[in-house]
Amino acid sequence: MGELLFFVAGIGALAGAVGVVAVRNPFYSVLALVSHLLCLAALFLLLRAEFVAAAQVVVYAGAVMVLYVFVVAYVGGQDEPLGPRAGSGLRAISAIFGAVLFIELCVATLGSGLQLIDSGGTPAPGSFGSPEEIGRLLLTKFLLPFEVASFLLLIAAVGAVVLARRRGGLSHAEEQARYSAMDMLRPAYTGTMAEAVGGRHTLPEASGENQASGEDDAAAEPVAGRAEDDR
Amino acid sequence: MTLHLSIMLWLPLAFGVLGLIAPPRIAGRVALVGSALALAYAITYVVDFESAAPGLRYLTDETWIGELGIHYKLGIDGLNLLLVALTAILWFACTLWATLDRTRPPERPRLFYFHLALAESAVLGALLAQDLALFVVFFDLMLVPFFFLTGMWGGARRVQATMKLVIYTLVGSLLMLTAAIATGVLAAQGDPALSFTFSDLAQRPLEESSQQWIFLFFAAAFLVKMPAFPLHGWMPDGYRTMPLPALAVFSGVLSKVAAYGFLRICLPLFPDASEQFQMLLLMIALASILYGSAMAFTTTETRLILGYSSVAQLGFITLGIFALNEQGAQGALLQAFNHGLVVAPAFFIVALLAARCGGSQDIRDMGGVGMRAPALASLFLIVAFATLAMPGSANFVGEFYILLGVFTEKIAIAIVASAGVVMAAFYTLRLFITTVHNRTGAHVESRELSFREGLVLVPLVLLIIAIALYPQFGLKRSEQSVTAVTAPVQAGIADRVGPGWTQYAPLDAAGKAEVRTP
Amino acid sequence: MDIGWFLAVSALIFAIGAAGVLTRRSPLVILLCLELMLNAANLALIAFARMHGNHDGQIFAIIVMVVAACEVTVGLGVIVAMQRRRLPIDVDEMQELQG
Amino acid sequence: MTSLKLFAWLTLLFPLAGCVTLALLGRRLPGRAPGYVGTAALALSFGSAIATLLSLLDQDHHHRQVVAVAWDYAASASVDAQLSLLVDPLSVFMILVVSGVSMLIHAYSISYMDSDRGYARFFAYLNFFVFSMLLLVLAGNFLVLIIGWAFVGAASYLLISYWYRRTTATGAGIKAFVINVLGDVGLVLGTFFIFKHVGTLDFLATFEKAGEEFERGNADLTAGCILLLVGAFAKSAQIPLHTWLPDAMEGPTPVSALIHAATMVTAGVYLIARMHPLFELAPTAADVGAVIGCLTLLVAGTIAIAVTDLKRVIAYSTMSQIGYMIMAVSAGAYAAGLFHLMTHAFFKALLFMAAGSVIAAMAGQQNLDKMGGFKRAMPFTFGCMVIGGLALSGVPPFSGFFSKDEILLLIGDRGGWYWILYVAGYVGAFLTGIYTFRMIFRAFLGAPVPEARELEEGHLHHAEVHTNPATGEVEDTDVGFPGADHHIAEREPSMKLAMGALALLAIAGGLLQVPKVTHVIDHFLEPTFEESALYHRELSDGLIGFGLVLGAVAGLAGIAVAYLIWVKNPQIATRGRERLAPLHRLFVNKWYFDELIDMLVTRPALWFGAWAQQTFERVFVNGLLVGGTTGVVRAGSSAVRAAQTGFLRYYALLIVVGMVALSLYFLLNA
Amino acid sequence: MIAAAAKVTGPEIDWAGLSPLIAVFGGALVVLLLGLVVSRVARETGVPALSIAALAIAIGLACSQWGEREDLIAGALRLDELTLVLTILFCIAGIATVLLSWRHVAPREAAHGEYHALLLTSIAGMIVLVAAQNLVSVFLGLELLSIPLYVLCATEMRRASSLESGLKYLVVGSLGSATLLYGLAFLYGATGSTDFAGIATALGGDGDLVTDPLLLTGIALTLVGLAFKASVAPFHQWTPDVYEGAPTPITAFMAVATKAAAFGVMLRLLDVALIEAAIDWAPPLAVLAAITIVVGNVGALGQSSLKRLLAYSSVAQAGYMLAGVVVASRLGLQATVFYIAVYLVMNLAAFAVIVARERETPLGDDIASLNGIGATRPLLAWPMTIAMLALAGFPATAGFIGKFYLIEASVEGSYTWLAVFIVVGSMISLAYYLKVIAAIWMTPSEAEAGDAVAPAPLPGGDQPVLAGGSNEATSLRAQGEVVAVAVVFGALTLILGVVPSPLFDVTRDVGAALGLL
Repeated sequence: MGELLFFVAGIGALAGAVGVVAVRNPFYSVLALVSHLLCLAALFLLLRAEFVAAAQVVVYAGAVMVLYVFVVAYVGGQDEPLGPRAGSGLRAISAIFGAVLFIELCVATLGSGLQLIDSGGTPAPGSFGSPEEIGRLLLTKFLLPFEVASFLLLIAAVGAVVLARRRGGLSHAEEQARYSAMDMLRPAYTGTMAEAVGGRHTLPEASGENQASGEDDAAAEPVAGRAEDDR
Repeated sequence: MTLHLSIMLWLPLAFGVLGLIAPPRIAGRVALVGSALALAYAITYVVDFESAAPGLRYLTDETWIGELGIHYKLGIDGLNLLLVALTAILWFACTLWATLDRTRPPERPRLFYFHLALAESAVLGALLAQDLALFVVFFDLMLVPFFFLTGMWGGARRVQATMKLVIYTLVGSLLMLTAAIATGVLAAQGDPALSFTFSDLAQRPLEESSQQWIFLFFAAAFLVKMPAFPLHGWMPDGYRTMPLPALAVFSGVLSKVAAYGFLRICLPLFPDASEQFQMLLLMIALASILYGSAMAFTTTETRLILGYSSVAQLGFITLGIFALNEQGAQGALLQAFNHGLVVAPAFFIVALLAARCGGSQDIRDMGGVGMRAPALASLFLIVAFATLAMPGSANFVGEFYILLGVFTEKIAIAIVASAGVVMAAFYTLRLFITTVHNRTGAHVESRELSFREGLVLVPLVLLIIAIALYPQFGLKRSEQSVTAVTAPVQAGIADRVGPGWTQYAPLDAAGKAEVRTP
Repeated sequence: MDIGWFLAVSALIFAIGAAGVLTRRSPLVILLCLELMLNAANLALIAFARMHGNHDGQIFAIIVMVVAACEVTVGLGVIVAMQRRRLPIDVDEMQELQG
Repeated sequence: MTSLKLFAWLTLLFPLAGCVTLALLGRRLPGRAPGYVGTAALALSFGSAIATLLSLLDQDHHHRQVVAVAWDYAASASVDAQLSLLVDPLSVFMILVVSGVSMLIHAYSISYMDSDRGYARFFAYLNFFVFSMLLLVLAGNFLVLIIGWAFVGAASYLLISYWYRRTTATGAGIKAFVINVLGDVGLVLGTFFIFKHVGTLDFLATFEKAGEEFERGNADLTAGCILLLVGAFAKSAQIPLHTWLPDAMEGPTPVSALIHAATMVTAGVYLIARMHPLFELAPTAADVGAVIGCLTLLVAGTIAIAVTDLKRVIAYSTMSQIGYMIMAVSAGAYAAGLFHLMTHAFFKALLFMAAGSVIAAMAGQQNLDKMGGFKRAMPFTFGCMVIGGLALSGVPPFSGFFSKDEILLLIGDRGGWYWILYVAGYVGAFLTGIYTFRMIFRAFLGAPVPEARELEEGHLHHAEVHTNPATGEVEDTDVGFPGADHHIAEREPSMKLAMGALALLAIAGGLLQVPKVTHVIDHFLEPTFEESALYHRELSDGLIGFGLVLGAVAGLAGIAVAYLIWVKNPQIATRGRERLAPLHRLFVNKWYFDELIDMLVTRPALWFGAWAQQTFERVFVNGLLVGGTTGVVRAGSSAVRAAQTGFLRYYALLIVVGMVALSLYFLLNA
Repeated sequence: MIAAAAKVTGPEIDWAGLSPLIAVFGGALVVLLLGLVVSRVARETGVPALSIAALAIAIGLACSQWGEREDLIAGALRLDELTLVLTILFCIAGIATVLLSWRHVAPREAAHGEYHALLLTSIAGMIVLVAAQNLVSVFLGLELLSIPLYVLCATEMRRASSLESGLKYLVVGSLGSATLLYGLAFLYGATGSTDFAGIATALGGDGDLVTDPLLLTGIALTLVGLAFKASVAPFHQWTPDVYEGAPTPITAFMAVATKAAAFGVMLRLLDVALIEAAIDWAPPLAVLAAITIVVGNVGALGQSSLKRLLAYSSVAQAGYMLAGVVVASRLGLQATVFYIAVYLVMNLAAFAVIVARERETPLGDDIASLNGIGATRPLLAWPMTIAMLALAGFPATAGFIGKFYLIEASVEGSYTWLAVFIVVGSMISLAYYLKVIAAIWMTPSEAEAGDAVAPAPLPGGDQPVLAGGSNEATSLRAQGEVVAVAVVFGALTLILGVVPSPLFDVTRDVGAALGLL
């Protein structure tokens, strides 16, 4: 049973991986990755990591991939042009080195003197890998990584905002402006998350501030103008 | 005044910094005061030096960086006494020259004099240092001001020239850095107390294998600095473009520091290696002599004639050092002093000649300058005779000792080397005649040297004459230290081949003969 | 089922991911390939955890998931920004910085 | 004792003082004052030389070698170099000759050089020269000897290129100096060879230890002595280092008289005499000296017959006479050699002075072909010239006769292969007669040249435009002979006085040592040579008689031949020239010695220099050493930057490659 | 379940020991919030001021902790001198960066709050990284340090190159960290433990583990990951591109802080956890060091962009520092730490000058922007000169002492050939460092390029030192903080070169802390 499942899942995972690399349309690559992740989750289960497997399915295959899909959609999932500009031989070379790497890693693992590798692993108690165990560890031994990881998520979000936010001169004309009362309280270009999601619109004094802050006002002018006739 | 060495060492730099904040007009004078004080100190040391007593005087020894075992240890003995004096004298002369030069005073005078002063402090440091690491520090530091002096105030193509100069010489110095550190570390293998002071290192001899590469690294550094054939590639460009005062001290003193390094470091610390590579070094020296001379009598640029002649002269000095006996070392030391004392005025004179020949450095454009300038001509004549080491000049005594030292070790080399003396006579007189004598050149207008110029030149020439009358002055001060320095090598040789001919000591030196051969 | 098999699979995935990074031109896909490599590591970690019978590996895997998510977020952010600037979404087009 | 040292020092210092004074304020002195100062310095020097002599004679016979030490000059590292003088009969003899003759020449120059620019400079140089020469002969150890030796060379350089705007003069000067330096080097190396064994530089100590350190014919000693000979040859213009002497005639005539006749060139003779204890231990070296001397006297004689430059004729005769002396002292005839040195100083100085007078009359023209018939115009000069000529060609009872013949007698007495030298000596005497009187006849007899006539009318010829006699290039008046106007013996008392005195000496000087009659010099020099085996020799009367007759005959025969050729029927000369064309060419070109040296030494050196300059420096030093290293670095730099393509995937690839390589290494280590 | 959960008791936490880290984290949050407020002054002045304050507090707390040696939070972190000294260095670098970006365009683009929050987080990440003694913490710290930097590199979005550098850094960086992760996984697999102590004991146990391929491959991959962060050749290639593309203050920060962090973790991981396996990793690391030295120095030749030049030079310097790691001795550790500090000082001075000139001239970071500032802007010229001389290892500068120390360590560790490589590298490096100095002092600036053709040296030396015309004076006022940074760190370079003893005392404590002989 276990073997069967292993081979099914393993082959699925590998197929998914290959799919990610091989398919030309990024959209399909994403889907391939999703399948790959699911198979991986199955493998995790075989290794008695229920909680991780669950997290894998929920967080990874779920949330993250959705994000992917959105971005692909936004960028436009056009096919990747054939043939690399950076030297044609690259593909072959990389394949070769990938293979070599694989061999090396296998040698490392299989050539290892550790008997455990050739065993099914140490007999573990029934509670092995249960959320309870994991949770206890996360609150005791791995408390710090736990906290830091949370902070990492926060800062990643901030970073994403910083990067993806619209800016005067960067934003596209077709964006439609929406207002809220709060906007009047805040000057433009405060670089807040509200701005980031593009909800807020630039206000007249913004243009002046633009010059002050030395950004290219050529881009900022029309924005300011539009704001006026909106009044 | 107290005879604290640090005072003399840092005085010039202090005044140089003072000059940085002083109004530009008087910056030169400030620096001049600094070098004058240093000179005063140097003279005091020379006068106060009793030659009979061995060992270091006016010792300063503090720990600078304990972790690295680097001591701030300064001291004077027979080896560096005269060179310190030379440094002080020449720097004073050059600073004076620069301040008196009304025709084309240096741009940005404050920086100029600051670098000049910094250079003096660095050189003095290298000479006074009694700690290997400290020596290396100052030895490398010397280069920085000259990088700026050449690059900022030099003539045409100054930037490339200064780059070449600095990189070329630093290549050697960096190798030396490694070698120095290795010396300290390897010597301290036995006991944990890492130390770089010469005295400690002398107590901890290295085994021969490590001596060899370390010696070679040091030799590389010194030979490049000198410069010796075939490592003189930086010399022509550098000499062509360097501003005159810098050039005078550079060729007058810095090359001597290299020679001094051989005596101070290589012979006592690496006796086995010194003996092993004696032949190599002698050959290099010989090549430098012949090659330098040959170049000197074919090139037509006055500065380069002097430059190549100093290559040859330093060849002689190296020759003397690697005779590895007392006569050779004595001669080398004396010669180092003399050559410095001679080459600086020579460069001044060459500059004066250029000024009288429409700025040309080429002897083909010169001639007949002596016509209306008898005083200049006679000063030049004296300097020229001293340069070609005419008997009666102290330079000759130096060469006599050098050749004698080599002669007792390697007859053939001494005989070949003496060809250099003849060549020297030829190219020096050629320089003299083609510039001062013969038909008057096209753009030459013969002017007597001005009072200002005389103020710098005459004392130097008088000094040359004085030392010529009584070279013993130098020899007797250096004798003790030289004996000490050559002792280890001599001992090594004596163990191998048995006592040399120096056994045939004259009646009066019988005592010394015993000392030399244990 | 021996741990070695799992490790072999993970190694293969890792290699595939690495090869993918080298071959694909779209940064999106390259990010996916990086995900692959991280997941390979995860598989290895969990395998080892099973092997040694302690949970460190599993915790590690969870942390790695978080990290992977963060990298993806930022990476996608950059891509979006480039898209905004009308820059080509193609690593081979990014050659302003070189030499 | 002390007075002796004092006088010795004074003899040395007066000229130096004169030199310094003239150098510092000579140009401020009016008119001929510098000349008088210089002469006075020499007079004082000569006076104290005599005083030295007297106080030396006070010493008893065996304490006549006194060392006067001033201070430690360079004494360290078991080298004992003091500033010491050795006062002994030999040195006293030399200082007498040197200072005496020099004094007269100074007196001559007072008026001769008058109206030359740099009058003061001239006398300063002269004084310096005399000082150097005195230092040389008084030196008490090798180092001081070398110093004096080199100073003499320097002084001669200064005087030869005295008219420094003549390229020919400066060229001659540098040539003389370089050859002299070569001699110095020889001297230095020779000194090393000797010092290596005896371990001292002091003369007396050396001679004393030489006995025990060296067995007869020791290789090192021989080498040392031969190197000393190199020094001697360079100074004394012996083959093959003689080429500088004729060129040295570029200098003013008094210079020729002083340096190149009376004093400097005799230094070599003095050196050998001084080193006789060493040479007697190294017979090979001594023989080399003798042979070279012999060759020189013959070669020089032959050349002297051919050259047409008045001063050069005398110069070559000097060479040949020095040849005699060198031969003498090398063969152990010390007293005779020094005796000839003295007499030669007298008559050769005289000859040069006379020549100078003639040249003055010719307004700087030195070519014999352009001269003739000055007999009536300048009787005094003619007289002096003849006296000098007779003495030179060894006609009894003039001084040269006795000195030369004593040399040949002693050499003949050595027997063995020395007979060759003996014969050669007489051949030389014959040649001497020929070239001397060829010169005299051509200058003074025959049809008077325009200058001579002008002079008979009482007007001294003056050339409007001055040309360099050697190259003929035109010169400005403020340099070069003979200044604004010029001076001949007939008109200048001081010149007359000097020449007169020398004439007397040339006549009577020989009487100091007449075989079997007087032995003044022998006895005087005895303390110096007392331990020499060769010194005390009794000559057989037969040999003496034969020799004297032969010598007289040889000289007279030479004169007769000269008369026959150049006075009776001059066309013989021309015909002879045609018939012996190759020989004549050989002589005129001075046996091609200049060309030889040029080919063997100068050219290779210059070629090497040029090669180093153009090729080696560029290709190796800059190309290989600098260019090579920088080239490698540059290549590396471009490689690294080429790898920096900017392609992200290349970077990734490199990382993977590195990863693979590194883990491979580790796996192999496992 | 509830009962079980109730049984869980968290580890006791030494807040004092954590305080520096907390200060930085807290600072980040506060700054982030402050960035949202209305008033522009608060955002453009308050935010930087606040971040500086946070960092200053962190430094203070770190100093107060000096001498403490203990494990924090169940052994996740290690508090000792190494942690503290590096923390202080990071904070110094951070303060300098904040000052350099005070009026820079990057924070305006990214909004001050976020910008500084990211910066502070990155610093926190570094602290975690160097303090970590658990593989999980290591990896997490690394990511916490990197991810904000990816963003910061890309913040100057008006320049395409900024985004490009961001993406390049992200992709290559992720590749590196993936490799590292895999390596860590293998380490864990081989030793069965994620904390250093466990690993060390496992290695110390039976002998054959040290030569086990699993472990060795793990070490190899880990080394690759770390070498990548420290930009060791051949994993250095991202460095020049990213440095050039990123906003200059960020470049400065990356150049000094990231490298310091990378070497910090390297020291801890290799010299504590894997010290038993030193025979395995030392030789290849030495080779890498040699390659790095050569590649870095050679690559820097002929670069015209100062940032690029310094990027390559930083690669070379990484090679030097690696030599200290290789010898795996106490002396080597001390030398490395010493050099890290010195390197930070030197580079900050140089980068400050670059920032200043970028604002004053249209030439950007081209080397020509420095032409002739010796005459016109002494206050910028001297620090740059000193920094260059120090980087080249001239005596009387801190660089010389540092190099001396490293060479001494490698000779003592019988890696003399590596020492020779170091000096050979320095020889090559002269060529480009001196080129910069030549530009400063010996090349006329565009203004006086006219009379540059004359052989005469540069005119205009006779002005008072502080001079330069009025325009300089204004720009001097306009960016006082930048000039201040330059001057301060330039001076520090000199001072440390003459009286390095205080720094030596610090390094001695560090050496004692890691307690290898």
